[in-house]
Order: sequence, then C-alpha cells, then structure tokens
Amino acid sequence: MDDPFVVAGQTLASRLIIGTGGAASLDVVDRILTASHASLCTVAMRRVDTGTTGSIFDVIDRHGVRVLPNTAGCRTAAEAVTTAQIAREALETDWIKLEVIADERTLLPDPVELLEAAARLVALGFQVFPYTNDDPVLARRLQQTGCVAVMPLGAPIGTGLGIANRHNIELIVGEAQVPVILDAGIGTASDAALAMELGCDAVLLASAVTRAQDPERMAAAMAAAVHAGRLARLAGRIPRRHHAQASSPTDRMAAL
Amino acid sequence: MDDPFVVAGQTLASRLIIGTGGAASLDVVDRILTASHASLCTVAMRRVDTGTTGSIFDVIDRHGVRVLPNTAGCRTAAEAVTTAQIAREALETDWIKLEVIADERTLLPDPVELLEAAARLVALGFQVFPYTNDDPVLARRLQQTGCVAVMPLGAPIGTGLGIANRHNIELIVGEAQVPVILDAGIGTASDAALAMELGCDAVLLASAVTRAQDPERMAAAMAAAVHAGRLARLAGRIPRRHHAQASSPTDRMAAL
Amino acid sequence: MDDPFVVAGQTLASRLIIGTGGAASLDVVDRILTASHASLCTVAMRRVDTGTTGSIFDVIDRHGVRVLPNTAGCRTAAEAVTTAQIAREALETDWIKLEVIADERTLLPDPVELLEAAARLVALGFQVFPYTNDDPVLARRLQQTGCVAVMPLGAPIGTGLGIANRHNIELIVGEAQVPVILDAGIGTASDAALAMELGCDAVLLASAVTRAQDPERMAAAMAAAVHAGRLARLAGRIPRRHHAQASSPTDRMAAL
Amino acid sequence: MDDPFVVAGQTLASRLIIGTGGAASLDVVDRILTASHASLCTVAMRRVDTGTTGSIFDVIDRHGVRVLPNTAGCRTAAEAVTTAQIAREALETDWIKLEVIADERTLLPDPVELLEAAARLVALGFQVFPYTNDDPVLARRLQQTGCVAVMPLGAPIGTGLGIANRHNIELIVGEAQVPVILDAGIGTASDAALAMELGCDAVLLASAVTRAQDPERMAAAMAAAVHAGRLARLAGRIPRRHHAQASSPTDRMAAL
Amino acid sequence: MIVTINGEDRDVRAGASVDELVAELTSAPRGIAVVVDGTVVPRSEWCSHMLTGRESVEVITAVQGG
Amino acid sequence: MIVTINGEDRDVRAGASVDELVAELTSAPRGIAVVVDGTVVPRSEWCSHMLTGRESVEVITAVQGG
Amino acid sequence: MIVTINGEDRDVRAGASVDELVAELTSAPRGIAVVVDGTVVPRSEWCSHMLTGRESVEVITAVQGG
Amino acid sequence: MIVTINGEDRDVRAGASVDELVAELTSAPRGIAVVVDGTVVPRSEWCSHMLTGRESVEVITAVQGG
Repeated sequence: MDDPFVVAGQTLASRLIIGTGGAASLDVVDRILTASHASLCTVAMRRVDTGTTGSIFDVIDRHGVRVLPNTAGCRTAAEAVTTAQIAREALETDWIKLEVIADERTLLPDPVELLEAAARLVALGFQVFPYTNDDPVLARRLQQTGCVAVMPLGAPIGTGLGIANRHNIELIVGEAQVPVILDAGIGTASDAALAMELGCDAVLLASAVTRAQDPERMAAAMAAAVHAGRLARLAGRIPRRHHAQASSPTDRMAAL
Repeated sequence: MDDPFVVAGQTLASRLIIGTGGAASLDVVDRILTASHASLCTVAMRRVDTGTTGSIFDVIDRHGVRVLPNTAGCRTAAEAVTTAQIAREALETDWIKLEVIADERTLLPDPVELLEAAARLVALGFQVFPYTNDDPVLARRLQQTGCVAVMPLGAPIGTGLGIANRHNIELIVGEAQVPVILDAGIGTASDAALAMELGCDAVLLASAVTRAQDPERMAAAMAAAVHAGRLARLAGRIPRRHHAQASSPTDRMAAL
Repeated sequence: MDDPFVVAGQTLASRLIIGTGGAASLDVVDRILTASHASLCTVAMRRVDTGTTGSIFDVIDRHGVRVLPNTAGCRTAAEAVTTAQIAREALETDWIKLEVIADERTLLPDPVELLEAAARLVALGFQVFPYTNDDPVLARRLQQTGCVAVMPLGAPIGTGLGIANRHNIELIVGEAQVPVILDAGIGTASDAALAMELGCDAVLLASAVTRAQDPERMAAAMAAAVHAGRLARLAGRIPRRHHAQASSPTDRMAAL
Repeated sequence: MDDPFVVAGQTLASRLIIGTGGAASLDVVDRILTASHASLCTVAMRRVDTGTTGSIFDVIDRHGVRVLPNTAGCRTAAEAVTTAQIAREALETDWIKLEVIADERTLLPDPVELLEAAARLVALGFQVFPYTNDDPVLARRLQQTGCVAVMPLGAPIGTGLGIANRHNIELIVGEAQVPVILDAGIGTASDAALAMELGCDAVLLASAVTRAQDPERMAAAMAAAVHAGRLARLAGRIPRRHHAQASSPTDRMAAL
Repeated sequence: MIVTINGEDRDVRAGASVDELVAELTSAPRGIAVVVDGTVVPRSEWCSHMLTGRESVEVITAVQGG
Repeated sequence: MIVTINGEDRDVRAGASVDELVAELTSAPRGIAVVVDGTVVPRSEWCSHMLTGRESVEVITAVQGG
Repeated sequence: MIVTINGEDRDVRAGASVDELVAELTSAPRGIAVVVDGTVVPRSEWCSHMLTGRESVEVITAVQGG
Repeated sequence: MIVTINGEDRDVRAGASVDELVAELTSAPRGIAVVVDGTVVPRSEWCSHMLTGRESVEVITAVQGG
C-alpha cells in the first residue's frame, strides 16, 4: 500500500469508516463490515439491555476491526467527557468520536460545548475525533486543542444531502494539520467520492449504508467510491474548461 | 457476474468504455487499458501516417478489448456514413460510435444530421452508438431509428464540467429501451459515479483519464467509480431528508 | 429608457413577457398584467367556447399589450403552421410563438419538427419566436432559418426547476444574433434574475406567476427580478474569488 | 407599506443594507445610496486621517440614512467591545455590526470570540447585529444572548460566491426569533433575490455593489432584487415538479 | 345540411355562409378564425364562402395560454 | 438495600460489590463500564467497591451506533 | 511632553486637554471618539481630561467600511 | 500517372492496383481501408481494382481517438 491512511499514529487499511447505527440487525452489520472492508467502526454507549441476544463485540471480533466509540446524544461537554471515560473503561481504547449536539432536530454540534469537551478530553489523554460542522475556524480551533483528526459534516446526520458546502470543506482541507474525515450527510457513492476528491482523508458514514435498501451492496459501493475518489485526488483531475476540446485528432482527416 | 452489461447483443465485462484520444503515447494507452479493466475502447479513423512507429492495434490486441471506431470530426451525415463504412472495412466491426458535430468550438452534435446519419447507418446494417446531446426527445428519436444505445453528453467534450443537467439524464434513462451510455463531460471520479447513480448503463470517457496528470491512476479511479455508482444504483440510496435523523439509539442513554 | 428591448423590429417597454395560461380567471390575468407591467403576452388558439363569458381580448385591450399567439399543443410542423395561420387571421399579427412538442409528459420541443415548422413559417412571412430546448446548435439553426428570436427553456414547462443548464444558456447567448428569451422552467424571482444575468434579453413565463399562491404579487416580483437581472448584467458583477477580500480598510486600525 | 422591516425596534424603509467599503470615492458612495434607496449603511471605525478631504458624514447626512458602525478587523472579543464603545461615542448610536474574525485569509467569524463579544455588548446596552457564519446553532446562541438580529454569511466576505449552503440559511430562518440578515458573499442580483426567497428579512452587501464595474447601476439592481425576492417569498412560489405541466389548455384543440 | 363544427355535427341552413355560421356561434366575432376542411378562410371571404354540407369547420379564437 | 440501576430501583444484597451487581445483569461482562453516582469505577475496583444503598448506578456497554 | 497619537509620538503642550488635542488634528470634530490608554473618553469630558504625557491616544472616526 | 493519395499528388506506376499502392505506403496493412473517389474499395477487390490516374485515394487506419 503506497498510500497509507495514518491517524492517531495508527495505519488503517481502509479510508472508509463505518457507523454501525441504523442497521436492522447485527447480521446486517456483519455483512456490511464484510462488504465495506472497513478497518474502523463506531459504536454508541448505552445501558446494558438484558433482553438482547448477541453482541456487537462478536461482530467486531469476527472482522478484527478497530472500534471507535462515540458520545452520541450528549448535549454538554460534561456529559461527553463522562461518556468518553465510560467508553475507555468499557472498550479499552482512548479513541473517541466526540459528538456534542445542540438539539435533536438538527443534530448539529454545539461549537462551544464541543471545543470545551475536546480540550478536556485531550487533557485526559484521549485521542479525540470531533464531529464538527463545516466551519473552517472551528476545525482550526479543534486542531489547536489537540484533536487527532477533524470530522466536518457534509450535511446534517441522516439527511443524505451530500456535501452542502464544498468551499468550506476545501478550506478545511487546505489548512489541516491532521486528517480530515468527512462525517455525516453522505447519501450515495458519488458523495463519498467527491469528499475524497476535495481532499478529505477518509469518510465516515452510517445511514447511507445501514438504511439503504440493500445495505450490503451499498457498503461495497461506498468502499469502491472512497477508493475511486482517493485515486482521483491523487491522479490530478483535468481542469474545467468553458469550451470543448476534441479528444480525437483534428488533423489527418480523410477528405470525403 | 450477476449484473451483466449487454449492448448490441454482446455482454461486456466492464461498464467503463475508454476513449483513447488525448493520451500522450501508445504506452499510456496501454497502461490505461490495464488499469481501467475496460473491455471496449474507441478509436478514430485517420489517414495512414507512414512516419509513426507502433500501432493502436498492438495495444488493443494485447488487452483483448473490443474496438468501437468513431466518426469524430464529421460535420455531415454523408461524411459520417462514409467514415463508418471505412471503419467497418478497416476494422471488421459493424459497431460505430456516431459523431456528427456542428462546430469545432462546442463539438456539440448537430441533431438533424445526426438523426439522418443514424437512420442511414442502421439501414446499412451498422450497430449505431450515437453521441448525442442531453435532449430526451432526440434520444427517443435515435432509439426509434434503431440505434443500439444512446450516448448523451454530460457536458461538452473535454470540458470536465461533469453532468450539467441531471434532470435530462434522468428523463432519458426513465424511458430508454436501449442502454444509456454517458459520453463526454466527465471530469473526475464522482462524475462517473453520479452518471451510474442516475441510471446510466455505462460511461464513456477519454480526456478525464488521458489528460489527467496521472492517467493510469485516474483510469483505476474511473473503474472504481463506475463500479461504485452502479452498485449504489442497485443498492437503493436513502431518501434526502430536510431534517436530521440520528444514527445512534436515542433511548437507553445513561443518566450522567 | 436607455436600454430598449427590440425584437422583430418593435421596441417593447418590458423585458418580461407574460404567458396567460394557468390563471384562475380573466380577472387574475388582468391583475397580473397590471402588476407585471408586461407589454407582450401570449395566448393559445382554441375552439370558440359558447359557454364562456368575457374574453381575453377585453383584458388585453384594457392594458394595451401586444399579443403573441402560440401553437401550444401542436405535435407536427403541419399542425403548427396551420395554427399559426389561424392565429394570424384571428389576431391580425404575424408574430407567432412556435411550439412543436414531442409528447405530453415532457412537453419538450421536437427538434426536427420545430426546424421544419420554423422554416415554413418564415417563408410564409411570420415573425417566428420558437420555443426550443437549450441546445446551442438547435438555437443556431433556428436563427439561420430566419427566426426573429430564440426562446430556450430553462427547464420543462411548468416544472419550476429554474435554469437547469447555465452553461448552455451562456453558449446560446454568446453567439446569438437575435434576442434570446428564456422561456419555461422559471420557478421564482431569482431564476428570472439569473436568466437576465446570463445575458438573456427577456424572460417569458406563465405558471410561475399564474399558479403562484398570490399571482398578482408574484407578477410584481418577476417584473422587479427581470429588471434587477438586466441591471446586474449591464453593471458587470464582481468576479468569484476563492479567498475572502475585506470590505473595510485594513490600515489605520486603532491599537486597542 | 404593508410589509415593514422592523429591527431593533426601528422600521426601516428598505430591506437592502449597504456596506460602504470598497467604493472608489465618497462620490461613488453617494451615488450608490441614491440608487439603492437604502435606509441603513455601515461604516468602519479608523484613525482620523488628517490628509483626507470630505467625510462619510456629509454623504450620510445628505441621504438621511441611519448608520450601522462595524467592528471590522477585530480579532478578539475585547477589541470588538472597545471598538463598539468607540463607535457609540463617536456616532451616538448603540447599533453595532459585530465582526470578530479569525484570520485575514477567510475573514470568517471566530464563534467563541463572537459569542463572548455579543454577550458583553448586550450587557453594555448595545443593539448587536452579529456577522456570523451559517451555522444554525451559533445563530441560535447569538439570539439567546440577546442580539437583535443575526447576520449569517452566504459565503466569505468579498468572494461573490453567493449562498453556498441554502439548507443552513433555511434552518436559521426556520427557527429565528429575530430578523435574519444575509451578510457577505452576495455576488449579483439573483443571489440577493434568493436570500430573500429563502426567508431572510434583509440583505447586507458591500463589495457586490462597490466593486462592480458600474456600482451605481448595480446598486439599483440590488434594490430591485431584494424587492423581487421579498415579493416572491410572500407570493408563494409554485412547487418544483419532476414532470412538465402544460400552461395552455389541453382541451378544445382544433382538429387540423 | 350537416356540417361538423368544432367536432360536433350540426344541422345548418343549406347554402349557409361562413359568416352566418360564425354569427350563430358567437355574437362578438372579434379575434376569430375559421378553418374549413383544413384551410383557413380569410375574413374577407366569410360572406362569400358558402358551405355545401359535410364540411369540417373549426371556429377558433384566442384563449388564455402559454 | 435499594440501588438505582440504569434508571430502575432494584433491591440488592446489602454490601453487594459492583462486581456482583454486574454479574446479575449480564453473564458476559465484556465491554462494560460502571458509573456510580457519576464516577466511572475502574474494572480493577469492581470487586472491592461495595455499595451502601441509594447509589445511582449506570451499567453501560457498546451498542450499534454512529 | 510626548504623547502617542494614532501610533505616532507627538510633542504637545504640557497639560493639554483631549479637546485641544482633537482640535489640532481636525477642524471638524464631528463623529470622533477618543481613547486614552485603552479607555474611551466621553465627549463631555474632553475639556476636563488633561494629559500628563506618555499616554497612548487614539482618535477615531467613521470611514467607508463594511 | 498521378494519383492523389491522402491529399498529396503522387506519381505511381500506370495501371497500379490498390493493393500495390497500399503496400507502398505501409508494410503492415492490417486495419486499413481504402477509399477511391469517395467509394470504399473492399479489401477483396484491392488486387483487382486498377487505378487509371487522377483518382483521389484515401488510405485510412485507426488511431487513438474518441
């Protein structure tokens, strides 16, 4: 592999990170992980449910993927910090996807609480992966705080609207000192490819795969799309032109 | 393969068709064909150049790809018909990519000459693949004429502007009785994935690969993108939503 | 008026042309014409309905607007030519909005029948205003045929999708020898302003006003939007920049 | 006036607010104010320049427009607060356009410093008009702080990129308790109309007018565009449709 | 005699002119064109153009549209 | 004694350890963290951390999410 | 005595008031605010606010901007 | 005799066949079509199709394109 994806000091084999939420069953998660070739997946931290059979751990173990717990549902820095500590204790990882949302309707991050939580978690030794909006300034501040990546949204969680503001993603990528992971908003494969073409280092998505009509096939689609977008970024696309340019020779035409 | 691409009665292993124009050398074409896994590529018909060494045939043979000659540069139905006959005689194929352009600046097809040429070539026993604009009515007429595929543009040749009018491509796909091949305008991988997501059966591109900074890598990108877009189309994407939808459980949260 | 709109040798006071179809009543048409300040409006030619009271002529007379009959509903050149002759006889005008549509679902023009009809009508002495798709080549051919204007669509009739393909409209405007009138697809005021900014000479719309919740107010909106877009075109907009540029002085700041 | 624009308890006759920066001379500002019919314009606070002749006050007086001083160039809450106090002392107004930018390249607001400054200025009795990014959460927080309006950007200052993220503007408008003024990014008239159609209460722009090739004419364009967009918003646009809908009757056609 | 007017068979006076026929349909004949068997009949010929029966006549006017 | 576990009051053995409490809830205690009155109790202290009653205990694990 | 006015050291009359200082800079003192060592001096205090030397004074007005 | 080949006048043997003419131009005649005065000459007729002079001949092959 001549194009490794390194984040928080670890090399990951895939630039596609799978969020496991929204899948109809653990079996679907299992098949998604197979089809996506992901090497990192997220989980949420919730109260033990004595009624459930099977565990996300069985699936994760089977695939040998690394786990990235999140703080989904937290509304304050304090909640997020405690949730991160719970995750570290439960999962023996100091990686944390930091989510501090402002409300349930938009699920958008609260910039103030997010920054506060990031600073405290960095101080506590966490490797912080913050889910953030697409504001280049907030992304910069999160990096200054010591986050190991920044994870701007393309559009609000679960909307499938793609990348609403390419310009902001380009600005974030243009000055980033840590990996940029496009998180949230992806609806279909071309969105994921575009994220990579804009220069993101990886893509994190859940609903686009888990809630697709055929999650397994969509997982394969996303794997191919992230790969395609990365290659295209590295290959250097042709410039956009206003006028046409022939792709067949304009000389040596037969006189007919 | 559970999703074969059949056109003109032939099953092609790849939904990516490579235009060979614009590549710096035959060696580049060779590497593009390897990286793209294409099973069909276009060539133009031009006067024999006694000064050149090597031949496009050597490359084509080496890869075992089928060849699709074009009528690039033709401005009238008469020129195009003769050029198609030349191609059939020289290459022993009745497949022809029909291009009848209106001018050198836009390289857009002339609808009247195109229809006329298509009708004559169908009558002469050709398998006609017309390069057309994105007008659903012209696409319909070409099908009624007996073309084996329709090849609408995303944007003018060589511009890399992507798919300017998604709505038209959707209308064409929605009523097509023959394969729809997106031809021209593709600039990068996400454009190709999008074409497939809109329901196109295949993508034909040249400049986006041959004129990329690293043509070989872009060829691999396009192969992955077409595959990704096709899978995504089949997988059934999530609907676009105005409001967010959580991908982590909203119940069983810890009280912190 | 230092920026007259001249078409077919006539100077029109307004660059907004109103299609009267879709309005709930003649009274609504009346109020739309007042609010829009239009100086040209379209009508369709239909069988006399002995059951109706009032006439579109009363409204037109009251406003002193010029009338532009159309050939809406015609599917062949022959039908369109006869309809134009009917209109000329009935309305004593040789102006004709030429519509030759291919089907009822898309209402898109049939390029072949359209060109044929245009040529015949020009030969018969009509001032032909063809409703066309956004193909720059077809627009060119219609001009060569002797049409006094070209009227490309922004999107299919009644869809309100705005201008689907700005690039094509720019190409048409860039080489036009006659006025370009954006016809069909306008959904709201900013679409109409955009059409003018792209260089169109006028905008023709019906549904966007007649089917708006408040047609009278939308008519006023469109009048203002066309005016705004025209002024902006003439004023010369600022270029798009990737990076910001301050609009307050960066020197002489207080040291605080 | 049946549609008054009320902000901070004042009724303004125009929904277009002019930024005076970037104009080549005070004479140009004068003509822009005439053409735009603005009733509010911004100024910056800078060191007295003994070498200049004429004063922005003469122009402002002549037009009877209200003045909205800004804190342009400030990078911290402290600087912004002092600048606001300077402005209040100098101009005898407690209205302040609050800008706290993060860097000179993007001129994007720093969310943390902005919130801090807003809170302090509200406590000091100012009527705070914060220039903010398009984050709905930050907009909400600014309102909770007591700002009398929120002024989200369409795109970074001076870029002319229009409204990069319509979805965010719609989210902000959808929950706003105070007027939403689109500030920054406007490039041309249709952008301004669009802002109003999305539900903004007013538009503030400088470069789009002051740096246009013909500032006076562009000022008139913007006035018309803001008016058009507002009317269109109130008039209720037609829904977007995938398929066409005829605007001429489909019955009573002649049999030809 | 029977004439088809705007798609409906009608019994009209034998030898009726186009002019009469229009007058029967509408009292305000402004903005009207008449097509008899596919050919437009100029208004100047309405009085002199007599119908002989079995013609297909279209009497057309302008309505809201476009 | 009464302890609130995951939001429900439960009657548990007086002096029960966190370890016992977890064992009662789940047979496969992998991937679990315990919070007592807002503070995470490290796994190494589960055996030694005795409950005295009236605590609020959260027993948390990983589930599909994100 | 030396006072820094708008970033430049200037020699001003010992004991000069803010009012005098502004008058020296501009003949039309409308729309002006004065900051001495980071604190805004209200216009009502310009006459009474005497400088003692070494102050940093900012004399600010409105200009095109925004 | 003079024949125009691919736009250039050439002196060729009187009575030369298309086959000879192609052989002169290229040693690897695969993928080639010949047009004489606007009509494609099938490969099967190359040997028998003799030129008489003043023809316009196009010798065409496939190149990168499209």
